[in-house]
Amino acid sequence: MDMIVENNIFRFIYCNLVNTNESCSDFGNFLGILPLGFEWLAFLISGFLLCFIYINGILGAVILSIWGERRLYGRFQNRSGPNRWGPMGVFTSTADAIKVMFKEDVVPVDADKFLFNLAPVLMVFPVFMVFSVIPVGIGTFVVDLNVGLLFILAVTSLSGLAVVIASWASGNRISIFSGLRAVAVLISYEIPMALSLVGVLMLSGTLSLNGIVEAQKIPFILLQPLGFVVFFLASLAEINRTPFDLTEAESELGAGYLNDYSSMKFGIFFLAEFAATIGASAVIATVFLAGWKGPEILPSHIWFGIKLILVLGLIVWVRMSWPRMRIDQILHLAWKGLFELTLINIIVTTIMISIKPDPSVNEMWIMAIINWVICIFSLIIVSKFLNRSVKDNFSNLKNTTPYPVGTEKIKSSFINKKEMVN
Amino acid sequence: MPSTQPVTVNLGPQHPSTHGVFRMRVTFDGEEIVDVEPVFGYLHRGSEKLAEERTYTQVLTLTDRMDYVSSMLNNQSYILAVEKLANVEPSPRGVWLRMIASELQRIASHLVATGFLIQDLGALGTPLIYSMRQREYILDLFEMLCGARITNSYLRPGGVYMDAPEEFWPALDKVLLDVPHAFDELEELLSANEIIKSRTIGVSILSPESMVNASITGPMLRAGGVDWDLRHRNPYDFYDQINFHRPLHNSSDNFARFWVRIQEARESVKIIRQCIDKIEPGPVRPSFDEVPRLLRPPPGDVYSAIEGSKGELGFYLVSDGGIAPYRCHVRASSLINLTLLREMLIGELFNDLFVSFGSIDLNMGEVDR
Amino acid sequence: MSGNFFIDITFWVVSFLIILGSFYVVTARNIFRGAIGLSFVFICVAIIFFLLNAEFLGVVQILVYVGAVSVLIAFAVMFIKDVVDGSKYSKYRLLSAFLCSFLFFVLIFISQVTEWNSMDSIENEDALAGLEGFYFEESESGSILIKKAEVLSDGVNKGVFINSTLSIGSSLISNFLIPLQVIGFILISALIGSLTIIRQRRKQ
Amino acid sequence: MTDQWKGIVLGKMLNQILPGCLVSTNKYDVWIKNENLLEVCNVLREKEEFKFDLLNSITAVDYIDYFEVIYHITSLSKNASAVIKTKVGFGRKDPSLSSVVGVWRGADYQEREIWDLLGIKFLSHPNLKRLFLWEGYPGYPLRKDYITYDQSIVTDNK
Repeated sequence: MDMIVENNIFRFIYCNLVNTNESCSDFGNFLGILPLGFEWLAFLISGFLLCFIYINGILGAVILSIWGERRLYGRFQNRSGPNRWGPMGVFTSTADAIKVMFKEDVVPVDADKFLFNLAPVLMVFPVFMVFSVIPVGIGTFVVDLNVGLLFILAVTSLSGLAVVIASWASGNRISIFSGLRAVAVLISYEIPMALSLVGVLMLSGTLSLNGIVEAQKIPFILLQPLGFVVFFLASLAEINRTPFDLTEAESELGAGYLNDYSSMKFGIFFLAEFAATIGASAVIATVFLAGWKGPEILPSHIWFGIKLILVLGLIVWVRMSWPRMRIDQILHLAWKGLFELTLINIIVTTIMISIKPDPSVNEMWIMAIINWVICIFSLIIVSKFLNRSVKDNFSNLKNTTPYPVGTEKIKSSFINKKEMVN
Repeated sequence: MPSTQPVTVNLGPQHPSTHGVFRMRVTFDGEEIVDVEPVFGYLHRGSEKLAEERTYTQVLTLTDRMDYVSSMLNNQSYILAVEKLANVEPSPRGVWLRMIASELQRIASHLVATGFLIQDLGALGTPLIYSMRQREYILDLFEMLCGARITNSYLRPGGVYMDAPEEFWPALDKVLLDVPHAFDELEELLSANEIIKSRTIGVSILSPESMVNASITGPMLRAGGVDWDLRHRNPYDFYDQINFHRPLHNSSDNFARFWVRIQEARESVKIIRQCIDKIEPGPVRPSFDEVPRLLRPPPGDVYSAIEGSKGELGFYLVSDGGIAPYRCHVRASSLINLTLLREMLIGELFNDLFVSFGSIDLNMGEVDR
Repeated sequence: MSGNFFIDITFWVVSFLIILGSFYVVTARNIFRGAIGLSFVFICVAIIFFLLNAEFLGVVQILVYVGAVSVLIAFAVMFIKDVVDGSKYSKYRLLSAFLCSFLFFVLIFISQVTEWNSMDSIENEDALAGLEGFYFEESESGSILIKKAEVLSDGVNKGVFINSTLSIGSSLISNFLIPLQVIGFILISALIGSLTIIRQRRKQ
Repeated sequence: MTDQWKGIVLGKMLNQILPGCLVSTNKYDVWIKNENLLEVCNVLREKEEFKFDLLNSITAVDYIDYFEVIYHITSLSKNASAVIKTKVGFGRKDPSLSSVVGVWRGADYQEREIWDLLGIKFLSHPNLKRLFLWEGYPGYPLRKDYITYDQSIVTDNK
């Protein structure tokens, strides 16, 4: 197994810029813009160009995903969704973005101005960092960190800090509620999120996302169903989507930490939220759905795109159909449900790996079936355990004596006959 | 041990889920509610004062705007009071028609209540839009009846404004076929969804005794197991000729309140079917010779109440023999059902605040009038 | 050579930022801003780790210190009454100044006295224990490369880093197994202790 | 069908239990002395033969000479209703009445509403603030001598 995958885009730009370089010998340098001795400049320029391409790609994807999500909402709700601006309303979110930019930027009097302005930047910055390690096709990534998966976990935890800063800097009590909730949820869900990936790490033996994709002879969703379920739910919590959207909680907190933000600062938060959704689905697609791997009838990028859209669609579906959970239920789910599930997953995966350290594809299918059976059983047991308190409560209440209505009669001589007044 | 300090937050009047312009001053200890103080009056239009300067028929339009999601029921309550005050004998066809209209309105109102429950729980509008779609069909029927969808003013002393058109009856049949399916859908959403169940069951429990003592009526009371429905206990119009169940639930929590509403709407469908069977051709209102356009009821006072969609909806009218009521008081069930709001909410979490609040199913137009 | 140059510049800039940030943390009146400054310092330290080719440590620094510790500090600060003004005077000013300067000198002393595992001391057997199958090589830029024997044997992947994660992991479960277990026990007991405190408060 | 108590019968029974509380009776209504109101309400709620546990509504009417407060009450177990009335504020001087919140919790907002719009003070009400209008609103709109904004403009122009 190769420990490194070549970064094709970077090499393409770099080798076009430099005149001669040993590392480009197999590539062929057909432009050679920069003279000899300027490899470092080529290095810088190609790095910046790569980031530029990536960031713009993400922005475009966000615009598209907002449109797609709204179209999907429309479908789910028996209406047409945005359909006015552009073919099928494609440019609606572009128009929205422009509108948001021209809105008045209001900073509340009580706000801590510096932190108030810092928070949106802090929110959007880690989201873009996540994309840097995700391979969206063969050799298409910004950097192949050998701690890529941990890097994603680390960077996403930064967004919690941004929410706390935003909620505090607004100087608004309702916002602070949202900040408190965000801390509780993020700290709780980081643990099952990290632990759910342990099984994947054991199977792939690397933290690099390229390595993980390479290691998936069959997609890890088959081998790690429990890991997938837990990671999916935990990433829903991390990106503040229903049923875990406590931080925004439109019907309770208004919009939580977004309450006082307006204009492009709100826009940046909005962007960060949707980019985080795409990021989460990209990570799920990479880690559990074999990323860019697929039959060779389609290019790898398209395979990745299909998987990404599938996961995004699933997230939208969940968002459209489920109500929000209560804060105690969310924390119970994290500590009493998902945490146990990850432990089960780790134990099962450890046993399997110690029995078969290097399984063939056929053996993997057998492992997959066993894993699915264990997954379904443990899910049922944990959900029963989580439900118990609610059902007991319900059955106790059934046995109350009814309030007496119409049981006695008064003497008929006391009664007025039914007649009109006067 | 460090002590905690409660924090007071002002929720409303501009808040997405206060069902209008309602304001609460809520004190939290962490996420737990320790005190609630409602503040009213943001939609106060002085309907009762305005009624004193309008004729008896004109007051009808004011009642439309009180509880704007069940204006037919408001009309019915007011018209019954006027009929009782002015000794008007209603014509049977008009009475059947207004019973059909008011039961349709009850279904529409319960649809709104159930849809908004799931909205308050945090679902992103899908269940709300499903229930609102069904409500639109009912509003279409109202449009056929009187030309208006929300503020109907359909009823008149002694009957209704005009007879239903030919195409109303097949359309009504179609709606009556659809509505049970819509409620099946909603009930499945409500009782098959683990999140909704776990969030509504056992939340905001009120004892039947305290509810009766606090004059709470309607679906809220019946969710506590008190079999008190004015249509059954004190039949007005022709409800004594109709068989229907009063769905009851014992647990008196948020789930029970909405379960009762859904079952009640199913019963309303049955009532409408019976009304269709029993309705006969004839005049829909007495002629203007019998009941003049400008009513001058004899001096006296009257209180008449109906079972509205939110509870007992009563009108107290005082006449001094003139063309306008001397005093018109509305017994607003939405306002009085709020009496125990504080008891309902204390000890619950912030997440359940608006769910419990929505389970009262109040309408600010009626609360503030 | 060029890579080294950039790394040097980044190192100095980030070190300067760390010192500035630390001063801000200490001097800031507004406690919340101080807490945010602290997380900034943590991020800069993580960058230093990255520069030293210790990606794992850098990532863990962000994950634990920025993602959890500083968020929790900010969380706690939100409950304090006078966040904006801070407490004007502390009784223990002198004591804390003394302690801090004492700690500062201790750190300098330790850094001078310690025999760092530099290029020269890498032959030290202790440092290599638990890293069988790996060996160290001096890279062009002067940093240590921990290399896996098999990978190096095929010529294509020359000059590639093998991550420090592997070496940390293997030394944690071989050489430092007992300290790891002890830390685990301490953390669990701390967790249980905090839970019992909460339980007692609930009962009251 | 909810039975309507005869005013005369109810008045007689009340007068037996609390002598002197009665002012007059009617076919439907019973007029109570306003100082005896709280005792009468307690009797109506607690006594076995009445058991009026539901307070439908409280209303007040401004009859220029005096204010009349009307209590519509229902007994759920007997399915019977009655009307209790009382006259306060003769000569429009500081009308006040004892609050029945202690008897029927449902009187809470309705008494506040009457205080807000008609200015009848309910003594020993736990939280007698204006309900719809703000504190310090001039006058009580539902009184007959209240001059509305429109009327005030007309009179000013004269």
